[in-house]
Amino acid sequence: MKNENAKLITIYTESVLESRLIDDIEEHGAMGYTISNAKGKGSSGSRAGSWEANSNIRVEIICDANFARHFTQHLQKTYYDNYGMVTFTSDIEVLRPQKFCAQ
Amino acid sequence: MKNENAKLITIYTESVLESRLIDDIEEHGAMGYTISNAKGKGSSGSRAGSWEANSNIRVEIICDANFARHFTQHLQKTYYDNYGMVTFTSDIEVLRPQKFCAQ
Amino acid sequence: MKNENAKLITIYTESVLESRLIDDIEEHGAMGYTISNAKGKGSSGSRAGSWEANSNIRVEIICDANFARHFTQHLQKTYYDNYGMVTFTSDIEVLRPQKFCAQ
Amino acid sequence: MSLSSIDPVIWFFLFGLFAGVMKSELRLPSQIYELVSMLLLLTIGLKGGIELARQPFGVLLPQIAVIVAMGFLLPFIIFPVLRYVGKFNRPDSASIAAHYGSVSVGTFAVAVAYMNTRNIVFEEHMALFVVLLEIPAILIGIILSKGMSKDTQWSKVMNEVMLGRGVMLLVGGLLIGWVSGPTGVESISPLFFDLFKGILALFLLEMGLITATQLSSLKKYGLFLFAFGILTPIVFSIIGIIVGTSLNLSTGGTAILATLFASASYIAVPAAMRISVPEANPTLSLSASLGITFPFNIIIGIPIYYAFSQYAHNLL
Amino acid sequence: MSLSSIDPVIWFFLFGLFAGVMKSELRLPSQIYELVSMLLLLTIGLKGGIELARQPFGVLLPQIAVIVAMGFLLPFIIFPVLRYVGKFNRPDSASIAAHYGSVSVGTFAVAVAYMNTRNIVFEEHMALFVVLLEIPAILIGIILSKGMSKDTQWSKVMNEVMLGRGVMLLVGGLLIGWVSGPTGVESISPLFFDLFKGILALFLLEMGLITATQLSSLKKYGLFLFAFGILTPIVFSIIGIIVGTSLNLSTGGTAILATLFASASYIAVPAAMRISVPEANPTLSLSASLGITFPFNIIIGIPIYYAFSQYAHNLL
Amino acid sequence: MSLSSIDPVIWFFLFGLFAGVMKSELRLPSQIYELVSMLLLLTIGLKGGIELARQPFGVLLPQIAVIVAMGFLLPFIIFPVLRYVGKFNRPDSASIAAHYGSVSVGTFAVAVAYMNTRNIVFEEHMALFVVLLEIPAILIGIILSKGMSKDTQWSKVMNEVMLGRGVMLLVGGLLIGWVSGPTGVESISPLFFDLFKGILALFLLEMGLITATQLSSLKKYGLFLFAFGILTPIVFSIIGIIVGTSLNLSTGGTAILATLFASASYIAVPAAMRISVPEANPTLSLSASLGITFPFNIIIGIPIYYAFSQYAHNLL
Ligand SMILES: Nc1ncnc2c1ncn2[C@@H]1O[C@H](COP(=O)(O)O)[C@@H](O)[C@H]1O
Ligand SMILES: Nc1ncnc2c1ncn2[C@@H]1O[C@H](COP(=O)(O)O)[C@@H](O)[C@H]1O
Ligand SMILES: Nc1ncnc2c1ncn2[C@@H]1O[C@H](COP(=O)(O)O)[C@@H](O)[C@H]1O
Ligand code: NA
Ligand code: NA
Ligand code: NA
Repeated sequence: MKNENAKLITIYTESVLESRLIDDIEEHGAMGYTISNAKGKGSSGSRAGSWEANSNIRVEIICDANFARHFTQHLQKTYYDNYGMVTFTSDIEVLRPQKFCAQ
Repeated sequence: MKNENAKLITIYTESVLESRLIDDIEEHGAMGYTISNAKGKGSSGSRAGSWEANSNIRVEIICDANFARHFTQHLQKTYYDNYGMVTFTSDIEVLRPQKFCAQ
Repeated sequence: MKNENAKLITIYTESVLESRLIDDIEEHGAMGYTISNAKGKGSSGSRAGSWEANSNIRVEIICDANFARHFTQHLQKTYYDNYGMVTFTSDIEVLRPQKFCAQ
Repeated sequence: MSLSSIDPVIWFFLFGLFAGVMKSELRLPSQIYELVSMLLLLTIGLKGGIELARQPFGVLLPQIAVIVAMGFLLPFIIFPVLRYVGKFNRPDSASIAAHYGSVSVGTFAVAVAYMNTRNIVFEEHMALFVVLLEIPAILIGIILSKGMSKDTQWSKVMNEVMLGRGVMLLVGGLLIGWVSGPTGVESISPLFFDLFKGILALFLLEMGLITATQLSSLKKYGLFLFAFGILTPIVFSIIGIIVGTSLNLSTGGTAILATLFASASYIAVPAAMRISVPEANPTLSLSASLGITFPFNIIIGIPIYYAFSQYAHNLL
Repeated sequence: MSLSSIDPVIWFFLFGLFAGVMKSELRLPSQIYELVSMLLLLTIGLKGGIELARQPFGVLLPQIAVIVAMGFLLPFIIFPVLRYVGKFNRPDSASIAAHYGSVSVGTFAVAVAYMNTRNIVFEEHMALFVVLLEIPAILIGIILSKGMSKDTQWSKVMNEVMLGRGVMLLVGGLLIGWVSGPTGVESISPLFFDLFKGILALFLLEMGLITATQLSSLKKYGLFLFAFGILTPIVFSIIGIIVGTSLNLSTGGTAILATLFASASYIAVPAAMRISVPEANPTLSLSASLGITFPFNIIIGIPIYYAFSQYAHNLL
Repeated sequence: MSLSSIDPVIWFFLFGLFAGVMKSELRLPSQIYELVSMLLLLTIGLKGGIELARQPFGVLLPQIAVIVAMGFLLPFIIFPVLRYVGKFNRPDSASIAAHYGSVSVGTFAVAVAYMNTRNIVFEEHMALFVVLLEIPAILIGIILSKGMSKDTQWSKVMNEVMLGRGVMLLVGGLLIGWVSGPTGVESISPLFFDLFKGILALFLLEMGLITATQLSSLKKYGLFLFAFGILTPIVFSIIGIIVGTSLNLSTGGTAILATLFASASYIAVPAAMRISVPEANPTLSLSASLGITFPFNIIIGIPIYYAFSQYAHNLL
């Protein structure tokens, strides 16, 4: 039995983008976000997290399918060329899906 | 090809609830949990993680569908009114699903 | 509407394995990984993260279904007997799936 | 009061406040903030303990009894004000009353620094009073919010309060200072005593940053909370002056007791209320205690309370 | 130069470098690194501020004007070299020019330690120059990368630069030192002044580890970057000697100014470029400034610049 | 032994132990714990290095040879006891033997503090022995668990052991102390030497908290492990007394060597065993070394070993 009624966007990117992403998220009308620290490696090289210029964040946004589509496209257009960034979307089930519909 | 044989519950909530949630998880018979630090923003405002009263945790529990249903209901009943908390469930595939069935 | 075109492997395990896992990931040809700190409890006991020998990491790898199958089997064979380790796979949707196919 | 007579640690607070208001990305890493507050608590405890080692415990018993009684009494004075003048609901009124009935360790540290800079003597065992005043208000807060309901698991509440980081470190430092005595702690004094003011500076830098984040939520709650956050410390300080002089404390000691009464908790009590009175809105009490009362006390309050104390001692 | 005449803090750097090259798991926890750099910045600011408190500000105005002008000028000298000799694209050339036009606080701290160990006097208000030199090169870097396009939101850029952690702490320390004066900061000196060299040792240990991670990416960019990373500081140091002696700075002060000109930023500028010139490859500028210029300056450069300065002062 | 004669750092340990047993939420943030242990390791290394700078290396060679030989020998003494009396399987026996054959830096630091408080002289180059004793037992542990199998990638094992944080910091500090000499390190002594006891206090606070978490798992393994965790240090300390007096060490130095032999590793060896002997149960060895032997040594052991050493030196 599968019940998916919301989307989870996960973003791995450079810490230096944190405050910009928060502005983006709020401008696009998401109801919330969660951020944690990470390190990693990808096509733009290794980011070992030993100092600020070199650490990653992981941003998670619960939203509806519509927001997910628009926001990931916005990210791709704005940041993919010049920043280390990976984004993916997954299906999740929340208790009160309407809470997470963008305004 | 899709193979889902287990559920993952993810909880974003206030750090102050950590030890209570651990008690709850164990009382409900889950086989384990994983906790990490986070910061975020939601309907109850911004929690920037700068100090204890103001930081979030992210709790993850691998379990079966049954446990997931009961436990998220328990969380909603017990904490949603008075605490910042968001919970969602996703479908995952584990190697030995029986390891994660609640006792 | 469901679109899954990639897999996400999530590994919870002992911090002491970090550099070994990174070697494994690179040898198996994954295009990247993301690591964050965690604490938790499982069948091999509680790991409260208070010091190094006692903390967990959470490793995430975006990959294709093929890599996911082989790599989780490799993990099971190599580490499950002697280390605290839990692995699961979930379906995700990425923008450029070909970026994450193992070499 | 010339600019250079202001303690540099206060400038660190104002610097943090400014940086926060300007939305600078400055911040003290969270684990460093934890370390810094641990060191402050341990140092304060150790100082109190050393002093206890110097004098017979029996002599202090009457003082202890009075202080604990005051800790239970203070929240009752403001609860009705919050409930009927401020029109807050029951849990919010109870929670704010608990915050103001309890004490702030940071404010205490600034008061101690103030006295030290000016070579004003005071009873070093005041640190003991910090511990004694920390807890009673929490219990009263819970009672006020629920009534003496049978539901409250008092042993669990007491457990959580006593085993909280703040109380543990204060009491632990106190006991270690007590058994080791002045010569025993000499070897650890470079870390705990010599660095004290520098550590306090870092702490206040972060407090300034945190205070800045409270200012915006403050606007929402408006004038009553603002007035409450300034009048309560003044009234409580006067009670402190009366109690201090009655207990024959020195001028400095009386001023510090007044500061303790005037101060409002922002660490131990918020955590306890969040768990035991979850219906109370934590933003309300924190923005008052951190956003108004803390800066008021450390910048304006302490010199005033010291002036009060001098006045009272001259009267006698 | 015997081994024991090398400052122990330099050994900490070499130790970190060795550990990093050997792929040891040694590292300074990230929040500790943040604390350590905060303390260095605050200390340098405080020292500069105390000195400002000692002398009339008016006297310094001409020096300030010259230093700021140099901060705007230096990037223009190397930009064409990068663009036409190094064959880097426009954003990369602009970004590297900004790094080398600005200054490195770590290098400054090592220079100060060098002078202190040898009891060489220098103008303590040099810390003010660190702040003054930090910012202009960033603005020039942005202009060079885009031209004076109307797109650039200058107020936003200035905001980000001024409110960045590095500038905030330097300026904050400076102001606190200024208003508090030499006697005011005495109480916080055990943390900020007595521990300075030890804190610097920890900082350099981590810098060594970070430098090691840059070495591999350096290989990719080859000989030009290597030569650039050594010749630029030498040329800039000579400019610094000329400016310093013209401003009548002491031998020590001139050497420190030369070191500042010779140093390349690796904290404030990378962050600013990442946001304002995102097309520039951050690995390029960081591996040059951290992998070559930083170690060159602290190990070989500073003694040379001091010799230059002595030579210039003997000429006069 | 009166209460006030106990070193305050021991009280910090007992305080942490109590807080842990009471399930207080007290804890040292993990990065602070890392910093604190880094500082201890560097300080111990530096002290040893300074001493090496003071005397010709050749004089120490015989001592070094004996100490290294003992490091290889000690695990062999207890392995059969664990295997045939304790009835542990092969990997567990080998792993525990490695823990007890190696040394604990924390225990060493407490022994040094014990001697300093009592003004007992000892050979400062003992820190060198810490490094020398750290590694051999690990190699023996691996051999005992697998036999001299060709599978073991010795170069990889040696690499991991030598490049581990603990060994790196000790050796790095040693070399820096050596090349810099007593006057060279003066500028960094406020951080590394003056704060030593305070930093040790914080370290022991956390060790107490960690020890508490080991106590519950200890119950599972019962009486044999308990007896083993107390008898091994006593037996090993006697061997240490014999070796120390044979090497003509001072009374203090002999007592410290005995303490080193008596101590069991809980940092370097657990990490190495986890990687190289993964079949061994880490809870078993850690609960013995941390839950029994560490507290036994720092509270009861060190005074006993010093008494042993005095007795032995009086005999001669
Ligand atoms: N295949 C992957 N799996 C998991 N995380 C990845 C992967 N590729 C990249 N990342 C994360 O995304 C960040 C930016 O990736 P990139 O843009 O490829 O440099 C990296 O630093 C990693 O943390
Ligand atoms: N839409 C969202 N996406 C991701 N995380 C969220 C979202 N809404 C809330 N959260 C997280 O859940 C915590 C509590 O949310 P709330 O109960 O809405 O205040 C917040 O502090 C965030 O960390
Ligand atoms: N049911 C579970 N849900 C979430 N995380 C788990 C679960 N079981 C184990 N873990 C995590 O995986 C780590 C190793 O688990 P184990 O191998 O069962 O000891 C634990 O320390 C937890 O962080
Ligand atoms: Na109060
Ligand atoms: Na420069
Ligand atoms: Na041993």
